[in-house]
Formats: sequence, structure tokens, C-alpha cells
Amino acid sequence: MAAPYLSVNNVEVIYDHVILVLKGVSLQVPQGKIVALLGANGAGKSTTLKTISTLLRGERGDVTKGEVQFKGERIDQLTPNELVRRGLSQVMEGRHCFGHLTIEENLLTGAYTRNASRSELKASLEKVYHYFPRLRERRGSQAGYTSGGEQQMCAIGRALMARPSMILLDEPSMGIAPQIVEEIFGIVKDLNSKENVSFLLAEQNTSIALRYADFGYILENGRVVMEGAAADLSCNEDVKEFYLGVSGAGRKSFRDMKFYRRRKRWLA
Amino acid sequence: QPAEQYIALPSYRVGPYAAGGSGFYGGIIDYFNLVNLSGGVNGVKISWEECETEYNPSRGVECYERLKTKNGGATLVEPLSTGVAYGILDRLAVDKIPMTMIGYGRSDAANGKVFPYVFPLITSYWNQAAAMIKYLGDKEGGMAKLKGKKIVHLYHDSAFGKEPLPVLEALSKQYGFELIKIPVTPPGSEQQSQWLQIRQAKPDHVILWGWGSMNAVAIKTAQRNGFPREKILGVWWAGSEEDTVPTGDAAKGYSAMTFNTPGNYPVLDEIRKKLYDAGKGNMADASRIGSVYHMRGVSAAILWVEAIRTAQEKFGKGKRITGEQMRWGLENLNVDEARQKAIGAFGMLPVVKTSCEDHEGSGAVKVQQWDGKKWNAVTPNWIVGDKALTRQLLEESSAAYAAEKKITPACAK
Amino acid sequence: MLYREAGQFKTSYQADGQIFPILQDRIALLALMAVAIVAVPLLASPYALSAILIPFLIFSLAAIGLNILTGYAGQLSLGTAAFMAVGAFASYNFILRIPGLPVLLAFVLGGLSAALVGIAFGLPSLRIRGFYLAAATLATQFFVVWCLTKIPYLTNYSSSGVITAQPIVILGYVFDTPASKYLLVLAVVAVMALLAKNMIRSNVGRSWMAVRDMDVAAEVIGFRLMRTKLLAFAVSSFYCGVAGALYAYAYLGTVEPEAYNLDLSFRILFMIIIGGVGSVLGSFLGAAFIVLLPVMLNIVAHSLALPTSVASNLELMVFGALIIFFLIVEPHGLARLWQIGKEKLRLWPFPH
Amino acid sequence: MLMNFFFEVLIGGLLSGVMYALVAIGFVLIYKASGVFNFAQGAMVYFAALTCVGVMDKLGVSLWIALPITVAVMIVLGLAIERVVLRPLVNQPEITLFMATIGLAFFIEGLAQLMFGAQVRKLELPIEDVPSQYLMDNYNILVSQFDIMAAAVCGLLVTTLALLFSKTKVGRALRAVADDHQAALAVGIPLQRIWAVLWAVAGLVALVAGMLWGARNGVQFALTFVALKALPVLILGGFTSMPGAIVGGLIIGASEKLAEVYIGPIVGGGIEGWFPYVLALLFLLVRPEGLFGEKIIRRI
Amino acid sequence: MQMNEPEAHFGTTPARRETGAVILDLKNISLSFGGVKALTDISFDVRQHEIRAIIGPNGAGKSSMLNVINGVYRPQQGEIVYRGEVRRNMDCHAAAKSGIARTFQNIALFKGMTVLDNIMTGRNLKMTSNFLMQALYWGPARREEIAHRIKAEEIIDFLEIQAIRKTPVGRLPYGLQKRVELGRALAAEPEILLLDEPMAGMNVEEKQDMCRFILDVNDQFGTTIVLIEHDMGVVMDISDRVVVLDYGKKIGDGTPDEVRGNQDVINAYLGVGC
Ligand SMILES: Nc1ncnc2c1ncn2[C@@H]1O[C@H](COP(=O)(O)OP(=O)(O)OP(=O)(O)O)[C@@H](O)[C@H]1O
Ligand SMILES: Nc1ncnc2c1ncn2[C@@H]1O[C@H](COP(=O)(O)OP(=O)(O)OP(=O)(O)O)[C@@H](O)[C@H]1O
Ligand SMILES: [Mg+2]
Ligand SMILES: [Mg+2]
Repeated sequence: MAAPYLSVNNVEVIYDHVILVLKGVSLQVPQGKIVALLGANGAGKSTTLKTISTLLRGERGDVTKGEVQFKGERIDQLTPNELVRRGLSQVMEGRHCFGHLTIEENLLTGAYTRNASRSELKASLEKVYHYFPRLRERRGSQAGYTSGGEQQMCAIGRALMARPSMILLDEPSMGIAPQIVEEIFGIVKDLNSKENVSFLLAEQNTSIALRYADFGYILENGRVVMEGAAADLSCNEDVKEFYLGVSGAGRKSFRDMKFYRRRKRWLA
Repeated sequence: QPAEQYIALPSYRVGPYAAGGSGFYGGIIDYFNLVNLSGGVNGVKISWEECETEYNPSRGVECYERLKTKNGGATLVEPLSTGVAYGILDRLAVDKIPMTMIGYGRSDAANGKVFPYVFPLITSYWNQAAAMIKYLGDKEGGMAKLKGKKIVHLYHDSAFGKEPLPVLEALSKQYGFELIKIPVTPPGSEQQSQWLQIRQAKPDHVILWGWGSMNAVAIKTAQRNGFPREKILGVWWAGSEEDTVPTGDAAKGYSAMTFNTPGNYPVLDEIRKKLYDAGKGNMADASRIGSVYHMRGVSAAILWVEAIRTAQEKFGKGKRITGEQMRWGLENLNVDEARQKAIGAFGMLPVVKTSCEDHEGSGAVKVQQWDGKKWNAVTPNWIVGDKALTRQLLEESSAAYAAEKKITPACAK
Repeated sequence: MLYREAGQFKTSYQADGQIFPILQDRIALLALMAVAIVAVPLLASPYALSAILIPFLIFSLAAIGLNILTGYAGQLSLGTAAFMAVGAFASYNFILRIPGLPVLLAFVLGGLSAALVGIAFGLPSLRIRGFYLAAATLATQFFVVWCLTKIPYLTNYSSSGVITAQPIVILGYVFDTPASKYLLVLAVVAVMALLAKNMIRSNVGRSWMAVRDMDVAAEVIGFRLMRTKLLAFAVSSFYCGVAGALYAYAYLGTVEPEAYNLDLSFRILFMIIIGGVGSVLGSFLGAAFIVLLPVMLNIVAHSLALPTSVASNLELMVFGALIIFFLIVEPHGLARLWQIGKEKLRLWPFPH
Repeated sequence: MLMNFFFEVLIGGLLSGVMYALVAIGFVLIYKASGVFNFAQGAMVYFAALTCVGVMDKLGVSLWIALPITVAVMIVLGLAIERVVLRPLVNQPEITLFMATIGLAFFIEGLAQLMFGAQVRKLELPIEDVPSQYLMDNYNILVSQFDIMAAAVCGLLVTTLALLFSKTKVGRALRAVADDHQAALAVGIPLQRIWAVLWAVAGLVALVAGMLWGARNGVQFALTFVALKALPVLILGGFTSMPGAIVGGLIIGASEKLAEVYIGPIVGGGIEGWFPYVLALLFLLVRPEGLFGEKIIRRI
Repeated sequence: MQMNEPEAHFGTTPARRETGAVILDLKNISLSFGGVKALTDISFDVRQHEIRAIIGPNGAGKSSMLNVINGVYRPQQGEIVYRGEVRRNMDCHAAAKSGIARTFQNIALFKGMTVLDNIMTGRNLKMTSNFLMQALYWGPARREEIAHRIKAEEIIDFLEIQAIRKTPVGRLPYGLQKRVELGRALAAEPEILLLDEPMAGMNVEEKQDMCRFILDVNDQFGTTIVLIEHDMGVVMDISDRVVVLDYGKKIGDGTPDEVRGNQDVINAYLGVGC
């Protein structure tokens, strides 16, 4: 395995001075790889990503232990702006588009840190529109009025505009129609293989995430409980049952889930 | 440990009126220091404590309550704020602490039978308004000449600005001049429409009944609209350096009422020499000695010290007097010309002689005019307006108050 | 182990719905009330009673009123003092013009008058939001004070536009000492705070909060925006009106309309923001902060023997700086700080 | 004659409106950048004017030397505010930021008076506040030459700022920040730097307003109240719009003067205090975000 | 003691229910915003007791459709027949009153309130005591509050969110918020429940739970459900009939199997290999 491009070492995060959310999480993203961060609701995936991008401060979260390194340098004290400049972008959970700006203006803010010329910007815009034709149609509408999925595309497109070398993606598939989900992961793969962009993606859609990722971490209650190559993980029986929804007998219909199962946890 | 005469000063040195507050309380404290330097009043030193009210009634009440019990109990209080004065009005008789309201507050409080502990010393708004009309009449060449004249009352749209209306209206009826009332919304930082209205009305005189920043704006706006400043006559709260200095030359020719004669006095020289030269002056800027607010403060302090002296004569020389005794002192004040000379303040303020019926003690004022640099008196003598009229209004109004409050008017002993 | 809810199981929803579900809190509150009712009037100096505690309680009441509107219903308002003025002047007129009217009833009528005015000026809130609404509520502030100076009837034709509160007499007993006034104010405030707390934990309170947090969703689940907002304006103004009447009757005595100026509105707003927006406890904490801090600063500044004008200005600076400091420490106000403190205490001695 | 008077009132009102707009611009700047109403703007106006005359006084220098010093002070103040007050409050509720600006207002007021004292001062600009003779002679209309200059300054200021913020990258970033702090940070907008710059610019605008208002009314604490005059302008024009500040100012200025002169006497006068607010309120009922303000998006 | 494990009736295996008469009929609905045509001439109906899914690509107009049904948007054309009553458009409040409840795509919970309070708001239309009674918290008002609290607790138990009942919803992870939102809608005991992507942002296991909840609601209370969802597995498994929208137009309507086979639908939405 290559030297880690991004590494999170044993971080502990507390919200509001009292709510302990991450209890010593460590993970690595090698350069040019796609790493998936999996876990149930509230496991701390988003918190981990926000810790890396230092957006935690705005939510009254504190990193009380541990450190984050990017390209071999500590980044936990930097401003998000500086991180974006260094090539680390985040797509936040829950879209967070600028409601009053049009879709195109939203995308352009994504290029804020680049001192790009007009033509370069245009090229980047074209690329995003190429990925998401729907956005081209809605380019002139205020983002606040667009549909949920359109906003999600806008948020992803906006991050791409910064031409990052590493992207933190928080639930990119949320609210996106199936074929676009495939497309989005296609784009991820594309950027990864063609432009050597690394990804850390928090995703609920485990099957597709593991399909595209190289490596995976499973987070539970603020701890990493399992890690491994994506292929290994998808073969693991527990993962299969709890995250992929397939048990020994193959996929079950949602209609036939009779009982509320008590979740099995790796760590109680 | 010799006894000290303690006086409560709920003052204000920050906020919108800080400029006036620092001058006024500076004058008071300067005079106290001067008195103490020469051994106090028959050996009784004066002590005082300040508390910042920010001109806010609620904080003022807190200050009063805090200060009143200190140092064995306050024997006098002066908040220099109508709102604060009202907030503590009801408490005075209970606490037996007299309050002076020098040149402000309700005019009918001069009736000591209804307001035993309140002293609107020197002069009240009603007497001021009467004196203003008297002055304007004299200027026209006799009160009869006022007939058919137009006088604008440009006022701060608040209780303060409306206070003189009964007097002005009565006099307008009596002398047949037209009274045009134009209110200015506080704080009055914009008066274009008012002055256009004034210009339109072409009045013979404008009474500027303003307070705070409204005054400078009025003068400036008059200039902007080409209205002659000579026709404007301000009240005493519109007649200090604070009101004219910021307007520069615009105020040249503007005149205003005052109850101090501008000029220099031996007592001020003493303050300059003994205090400021020794670095013990209360104000940051020695050039403000003798300014209108400062002199007003010195005058207030002079009257209080005289009240202490008077009371000591009755209740025991060299002894600390109580609030009740102070009340008596204030009610039996007689600062005549001889006394003023002795103090070194001859002519600085009118003769003040109080009684139970008359807590004001004078009602005489002067007119001063701004020459671009300083104020100069334009009336050599003290002017007194129609005191019979104001007395009648005062009786009516205080009687109504007494009825509302269920007070039986009587002189305190 | 002093402050634990562990082991305190609720066996009914009634018990769980209590205002203070934790036993220690209830005991503390009872103790506090006992102190407030018995010990304070006996022990506190007249200064503390009439210059600190009475205004503190009155401001707390006004702050609860504003908190209902701003904190719970989400309508930012800068017209608080105007509603207080309506309450005071209306009470004055009711007592004056209806002989024999009980004082407490006059306060209620004053509050109701304020509520009516509140409803009238609350109407624009149906369309206007946020800082726009806040600025628009200034219309109330200026208009009401203007009316009080312009309509002599309201001040009983007093030449200076000043009213003098009549003595407070209830069932023949005259409330004229600081202690008696304090107890009266305490009773009114305690009862009204309890009522507020009840409203907040019932459906009305939830309707306010729903409208505050997301009005479209609130409408979709069946709350009527107009009724909810106007009710908030009415209840809030009622509280402010009663507070205003107490301010005149139990505190200042003689008041001019100017006593209810914009400055007062702002002070009440500071109280709820510092104390905690959307918290009854916060209203009290905020009132304490805004009433006490300047006094303490004043005392400290004077003990430093600085020149008075320096002291006064320093006071102002420190006051401003402390506001900022507290906001940085806890943007949600003192009430939240208190709550976090309790949560920590609950975990103590384990850090998390 | 009557017509002439009407025009005088109207023109007087429009020019007053310009003075209001001057203050309103400062508010718009901050509101644009953080979605917050800056309560301290009035204090900054006072602080700027007082610093300028204070420096002239204490150092005994001329206006032309004092002015650059004040500019520097205002910039430092802006930077300091960002560093000490705003940075720790990123992504907090608007009302919290609003309260912080209130704390700031107290601090600045205290600081200004502590440094330079509370007395009222005169500030003389090279242009006098007297009716312009030219207009008087040729059109028989009375307009102060000072007001004409103020209008010019204000126009210049608004044009510059409006251009700066309309289509540029910075303008876009500002609107983004006002929408969502977190997201703005996430896309790499240097929120801190932008705030610092804007507060510094707001300080400079406050200086301009302070100089003009101070020359007109004297440099005194009451300058902090001019903010009150700017509020109806803001809600009418829209909190986020530079042109809105100007247009709102003109409308408010003109209509309040006309109302005071023509309606005032009927109802007892002094209606200038609330009339602009009521007028603005009526406008808001039609357009809840003001004339040029950004529409509030409510979509679920 | 009511706060224990879920009541038995929520957990039992349901009998296959019958779908009944048409309860909601949308006729020729058209809706546009300025130039954007969100919905063009759409008609479809919803039968009692059925689970009706709406699918379609992003921006197809699905959420807008729900907004039309419960009166947030007013269509420019078309009419709505609800329980036999013809309406030009709904009004939010009337819709809520007549038994239409919903959840939102971008969670619209009341962020400052606790989970319990959020769910209690769902019962507001069933509360009758006036605010004065509530202020006194006495007699009927108090009994009412407690009665509704019991209902709310039932829902909390049903959704298995007992542990977080006193947590402010703003602090909850996304998936739980969705669940709370469902709880709030359920609290109104609606006749029709409109769900806008209730399973977005959930993993398989959580989706399974959610499906269970939806099916149970449908079975136990006979609640009619209109569901928007992008997870085809879920849609195909649990819905009775599916409407497909694309660019504001209806391109398919029928049982899951019919829709799955529809070439237009495959082209516009499902993509190949589904
Ligand atoms: N601002 C906050 N204040 C307090 N607690 C928080 C805050 N944000 C998150 N939490 C808590 O932190 C925990 C982890 O949240 P996080 O959002 O990281 O989970 P997640 O794995 O991303 O879940 P999801 O899949 O639902 O997005 C949750 O229990 C949540 O309640
Ligand atoms: N209030 C509005 N103003 C302007 N345009 C709107 C509004 N509401 C919806 N639209 C537009 O109508 C179209 C349909 O939006 P809608 O939210 O219904 O899509 P959707 O099918 O729910 O998509 P998604 O699956 O992405 O949530 C979108 O293009 C959207 O931009
Ligand atoms: Mg998450
Ligand atoms: Mg949608």
C-alpha cells in the first residue's frame, strides 16, 4: 500500500463540550485511491469528514485528541479555505447549496480559490454540465427552488469546480435517481483513474460504494470496527447481512422482512 | 473623625448627554473640593459619591437607592435628568432626602406644600417661558408690540418640550401674538422639514426648546435654510457651548436663556488656581472652566453649600446636618448679593430666596448671545416674566397632583 | 453523585411531563422560592429590594414576554417598551376612570390593552420576517410613544405629559414598603412565569416553536399561521404590558412616556439574547445579567479610584466585551451554559 | 409660490435621504456579508468622526493629516473586529451575531469617549453648509452646497461598491456567505478574510458618513442615533442592495419631509419618528424583502 | 406504565390487505413556475389502502406533485377529487384537517424541539382545549395533554426511538431525523400519508426497518400511502402501483411489473441493466 495521502490518527471529537462522538478514529487514504467510510446512522461518518475539513469548529465540535495529516502535513489547525487551496474539497451532507444564487453561480463559487481565467472557468463549467446535463437546463434558476436531486448534483459539481486532488464526499447518492447514482460513481471512478483524484466517501448505499471503492472502513458508535479491501468486505458475511441486505439465501424482498431485528454490533 | 456632609450624585458621563453631564457634575465637584480645601462648611467637609446613570431612569433609581444609604445617609440628591428625577420623586419624602432639580423637571414642584422634598431651584420652565416672552416683548419695544407677531415654538417632542405650552398659550392670548407650534421628533438629528416650515411661516421669533443634539442641528439647519440666527432664542438647555461650538460660525448671533451670567468670577479663578493648577480639577479639560454647564454646576453647589450653612445655623454649627435639616436649609435659603460677593460669585446667578410656598426662589434669568467664540450676556439685568400667571398655573397643577396622590398640602416644619 | 437522574424512573406521563422532572431540580426550586418569599424580604436591604430585585423581577417578566414572541414564536421584535408603555398607561387610566377598580384587575386590563395593540402591530408579521420585521416593529415603538405624548387624555391632561402611579392598594392593604412591593411583584412574576411555562409545554407552545422553526411545515401539519403568530403577539404583549404596569407602579412611580423608549426595548432584547432565546430560565438569567452587571461594574470601577469619566467609559467597554465574551463561550445564552453545566455535572466525575 | 415650496420640501427631503443612504450603505455591507444587522454601525460612525477630530485636536494637525490616520484606525478596527469577535462566531445563529454587534457597539462607544472625551466637537470641512447662491439666483430654489457635495460623495460611494459587489467573484462569494457559512467555508471561500475586508470597508464608509454628519450636526454621541434614520431606508430598499440604499433613502427622505409638512400639522406634528417606518412597512406588505432585497426562499 | 416494549399489534404479521375505491383523484394537473413547467397535464388516482409510488428522474416533478396534493402549491390547471369532493386546489390546513399528512424531502422537522415535542405537534389538530386552559395546565387541558402523550409514546415505541425522545432533533443523525418525521406524520393518524424519499440516506438495514414501518402502518391502520423513492428495490417490493414522471409528464402508470417493463421508463429513469 502506498504512503497515506490523507491520514486520520486517533481523533476524538466532542460536540458542545459534552457529547463524545468520535472515540479514537484512525484511517488512511492512499494517493489515487477511493476509500469508503461505511456505518449506520449516527456512527460518526459525517463527523469524521468534517473533522478532516475542519468544518467542525462551526458546529461547536472540538477535536480533543489526535491529528489529521494531508500530504504529510498536519492540517487540523488550517482554515477550510487553505485546505481547498491545497486540493482538499468536501461535499457536505444535506446539499447546502447557496439558495439565493443560481445554479451556475453556485458552481462558480466552487472555483473561488482558483485564479482561473474566464476560459478555464468556462471549460470547467462545461465539464460539470457534461456530467450533469440536468444542471445545464436549470443553470439560471436559483438553487433554492430546484429539486432535491438537482441540488445534490449542484453540490457535487461545485466541489469539482475547485479541481481538487482529494474529495471528501458525504452521501453523494442521497436523493439521486438510480441511473444518476451510477453516473456519479462513474464520475468518481473517472476522476480517480484519469486525474488521479483520491476520494473518501461516506455512503449508505453500501453495495455501490464497495463496488467502486478500493478500500473500506466500517464505523460504529464512533469507532472503526472493521477495515479491509473493498472486495474482502463485500464478501464478509456480517457485512453482507447488515450492510448489503443479502443473507445466505440471496436478496430478500423488503416486503418480507417480518421482524424488527436487533442489530448485531461488533462492539456493544 | 470629623463629620462629613454626604451628597449623592447620580451622574452621567457616558451616553448621549455625557457632554453636559461631565461639565455639570465637574462644576459641582470642583466647588466641593474648593470648599473642602478651605476647611469645609464650618469644619464639616463635604463628601459625595457618583454613580453612572447613563441618563436612564431605571439605572438612575438604582444609583439613588445605592447611594442614599452610604456614608451615614445622603442628605441631598441631584440627578440632572427628568426621567431619573421622576423615578425617585416618590421615594424622597419616605427617605427624607431633598432633591434639587435645577432648571428642569415639573414646574409645579416649586410648591413646597405639595412637594416638600423637591426643589426646582433658581428657575423653572414656566418662569423661563414667561421670561422669554417678556424679553421678546422688550426687544420689540414693549409688550403691546407683540400683537400680531408670529412666534414659533420649535420644541423637542416630549414632556420637556410641551411643558411651557400652558404659559405660552396663555401669553399668546393675552398679548395677541400668534403661536406656531412645531415639534421635532427626538433625537432631532434631521430638521429640514421643520425649518422649511419655519421659513414658510416667516415668523418674527423662533423659540428653540431643544435638548441634546437637537440644538446644534437646529442652528445648522437654520443656517442651511438661510434663516437669521438673530431671530432664534433658545432655552437654557439649548444655550451651552456644547450646543454652539459644533455649529461653528453658524451660531453667531444666536441667543439663549441662561441663569448664569457668562463671564469670569473670583470663585472660578480660585478653582483654576487651587484645583486645576494643582492637577485636582475634576474635568479633563481646564478650558471648560466657566463654561455654561460648569458654571451651572458650580452654582448648584454654591446653593447647596449655602443651604448647609443655613441649616447649620439653626441646627448647630459644625455639625453634620440630616436630610430633613437640609430640607429646611433649602427651604430657607437666602443667597443675596452680599452672600454672593462673599463667595466670589457676585452676579453669576440671580438672588435666590426660598420659602415653603416657593421652592424655586427666584425665577430670574438672562439672555446670552453667541459671538462665534463665547457667550455674552445681552441683558444687563435679570429678567422676570409674568410670575402671577405662572403662580396661578402652579397652584392649579400642584393641586391636581395633590388630589391625585391624596396629599393634603401643608408646609413641613 | 449529588446530581443524578439515575434511579428516578417516571411511572406516568404526568410525572414525566412535569416542569422539573428531576427531583434535585424540584428541591432546588422549592428552596429558592422559600428563600425568595421568606428570607429575602426579611434579610435583604431596602436597596437590594427596591433597586435590584424589583427591577430584576419586572425585567424578567418583560423578558419572558419578549421571549414568548421572539424566542418561542421566532418573531424578532424591537417594540417591547411600547407594549410596556401601553400596559402602564392603560392601567393608570383604568384606575383613574373606574373608581374602586382593584389594582390587580387594572394590571390585567392594562395587559389586555397591550395585547390588543400587540395584535394590531403583529399583523404585518404574517408577511414580513427576520430583521425586516424587527425594523418594522420599531414603528410600534415610535408610534405608541408618539401617541402618548400627543393625546393628553391618556396622561390625564397633565401639563408635562407625566403620569403618577396611584398607590397600590389591594383589599385595603397598601403596598408601599420595598418589601411589600417586592412580594407583590414576586407573586405576579412567579404566577405568570408558571403560566408561561405551562403554555410552552402544551400545544400552544409547540405551535409557536413549530412556526419559529419552519413555518411552512407547521402549516402543512395543521397549525394556522395567522392564529399562532397573532396569539404569540397577544400573549407576549400581555406579559410586557403587565411588566410595564409594574414598572410604573412598583418601581418608578412617576413616569413619562420617554421612560419606555427604544433603549428599554433594546435592553429587554439583550436580556433574552444573553440569557437564552427560547428559555424561560434564560429570561431570568438575562435580566440578572443586564441589571446586575452594570451595577457590579460600576462598583468595581469606583473602587479602583479612577477618574469618574474614565471609570464610566471603561464600564461601558467591559460591559460590551463581556457580552461578546459570553456569546463566544456559549452562543445560545446563559441558559444553555447552565444546561451544559448540569449535563457535565450529571456525568461527573467521568469526563464523558 | 406653493409649488415652489413643495419643490423645496421635496428637494430638501431627497437630500436628507442621501444622508440617510450614506449610513445605510454601511449596514448593507455587513448584512450582505453575514446576513446580520450590524448594530454597531452607528457607533462606528461616531468613533470615526471622533477619532478624526480627536486626532486633529490632540496632535494639533490639520484635517488632511488626521484623515489618513483615521482611515488607518478604521481599517485596524475592522480587522480587529473580525479577529476577535466574528471569527469565533462563524456559523452561529444570526441573532447571536446580532447580539455580538450590540456588545461591540458598547465597546466602541466607550473606547471612543475614553480616548477623546465626551464633549461635543466641531468638525469643519472645506465646504460650507449654506444655500448655493447659484441655484438661488437662477432657479430660486434653496439647496445647500454642502448637501450637493454629500450627494456626490454618496453617489460615488454607492456606484463603486455596487460595481464591486455585483458581478465579481467577491460579490458572488459574499452572497454565498450570507446564505450559508458552512457551505461557503467548504467551497474554500476565505470567510475570515472577506469579513475582515468588509468590516474595514464598513469602517471607511462609517468614516465618510461620520465626516459628513459630523460636519453637519457636530461630532457628538448623538451621531450614533443616525443609524435609526437609516433603518427604514434599509427595510424599504432591501437589506442586501446598494442601489436599494440610495433609492430607499431618497424615497424615505422625500416622503417623510412631505408628510411632516403636509400631514404633520393635522395630527399634531412630530410624525417623522414613525412615519418612515409605517411607510416602509406598507411597502413591505407588498414586497416583504424590500424594493431590491433578495427574495426570501421558502421551499420545502 | 406505558413506556415499555412496542405494543403487540404493531409487530404482528399483517394479513394481505385489499385496496379499495379511489380516494384521491388528480385530474389534468399542470403547474409551472415562471418558465419552468414542473407538471404538465398529469392525471392519476390513488385507491384506498394502497401504496402508491411516484418515481422519476431528478427534477421530474415528484415533490411538486406531493406539494399539489397537500396544498403547498396551487396548480394552474386541473382539479383534485378527494373523498368525492372536487377541489380546484387544496389549502394546506384543509388538507391536514381532512387527513393528509406528509414528510418532506429536505427534512422539515422543528429543529429546536425535542423528538417528543415534534411528534406531539403532529397531534395538534386533535387537541381542543384553548390556550387559557393550557396556560393553567389544569383539568381537561392536562388530561388532554396526557392522553395525547400516550398516543405519541405509542408512535415512539413503534418507531423504536424511545432512547432519543428528549433529544433536540437538530442533533440527531439524518436517518433518525427521517424516522422522527415519519412519526410526526403518523401522529396525525392520517388517512393518506405522503412520503417524500423516506429512505434517502439510509443503509439497507435501516431501509428494511423503514419498509416494515410503512407496511405496518398501511396494514394496521389502513392508511393509504403515496411514496416517492429512488431505491427501486424498495419501490418494486412494497408498492401496489407506480406512477412514473419525467420532465413533468407522466410516462408510465401501473403495477411495479408493468412499469419495470415499460421501455419509456427504462430509458428515462431506470437505465439499462435493472
Ligand atoms: N452539532 C451536533 N451537536 C451535537 N451532536 C451532534 C452534532 N452533530 C452530530 N452529532 C451527533 O454525533 C453523532 C454522529 O453524527 P454523524 O452526523 O457524524 O453521523 P453519520 O454517521 O454521518 O450519520 P448519517 O448516516 O445519519 O449521516 C450522532 O449521534 C449525532 O447525534
Ligand atoms: N417553488 C419553485 N419555484 C421554481 N421552480 C420550482 C419550484 N418547485 C419546483 N421547481 C422546479 O420544478 C421541477 C420539479 O421539482 P421537484 O422538486 O418536484 O422534483 P423532484 O421530482 O422531486 O426531483 P428530486 O427527485 O430531485 O427531488 C424542478 O426542476 C424544480 O427546479
Ligand atoms: Mg452523515
Ligand atoms: Mg423531490
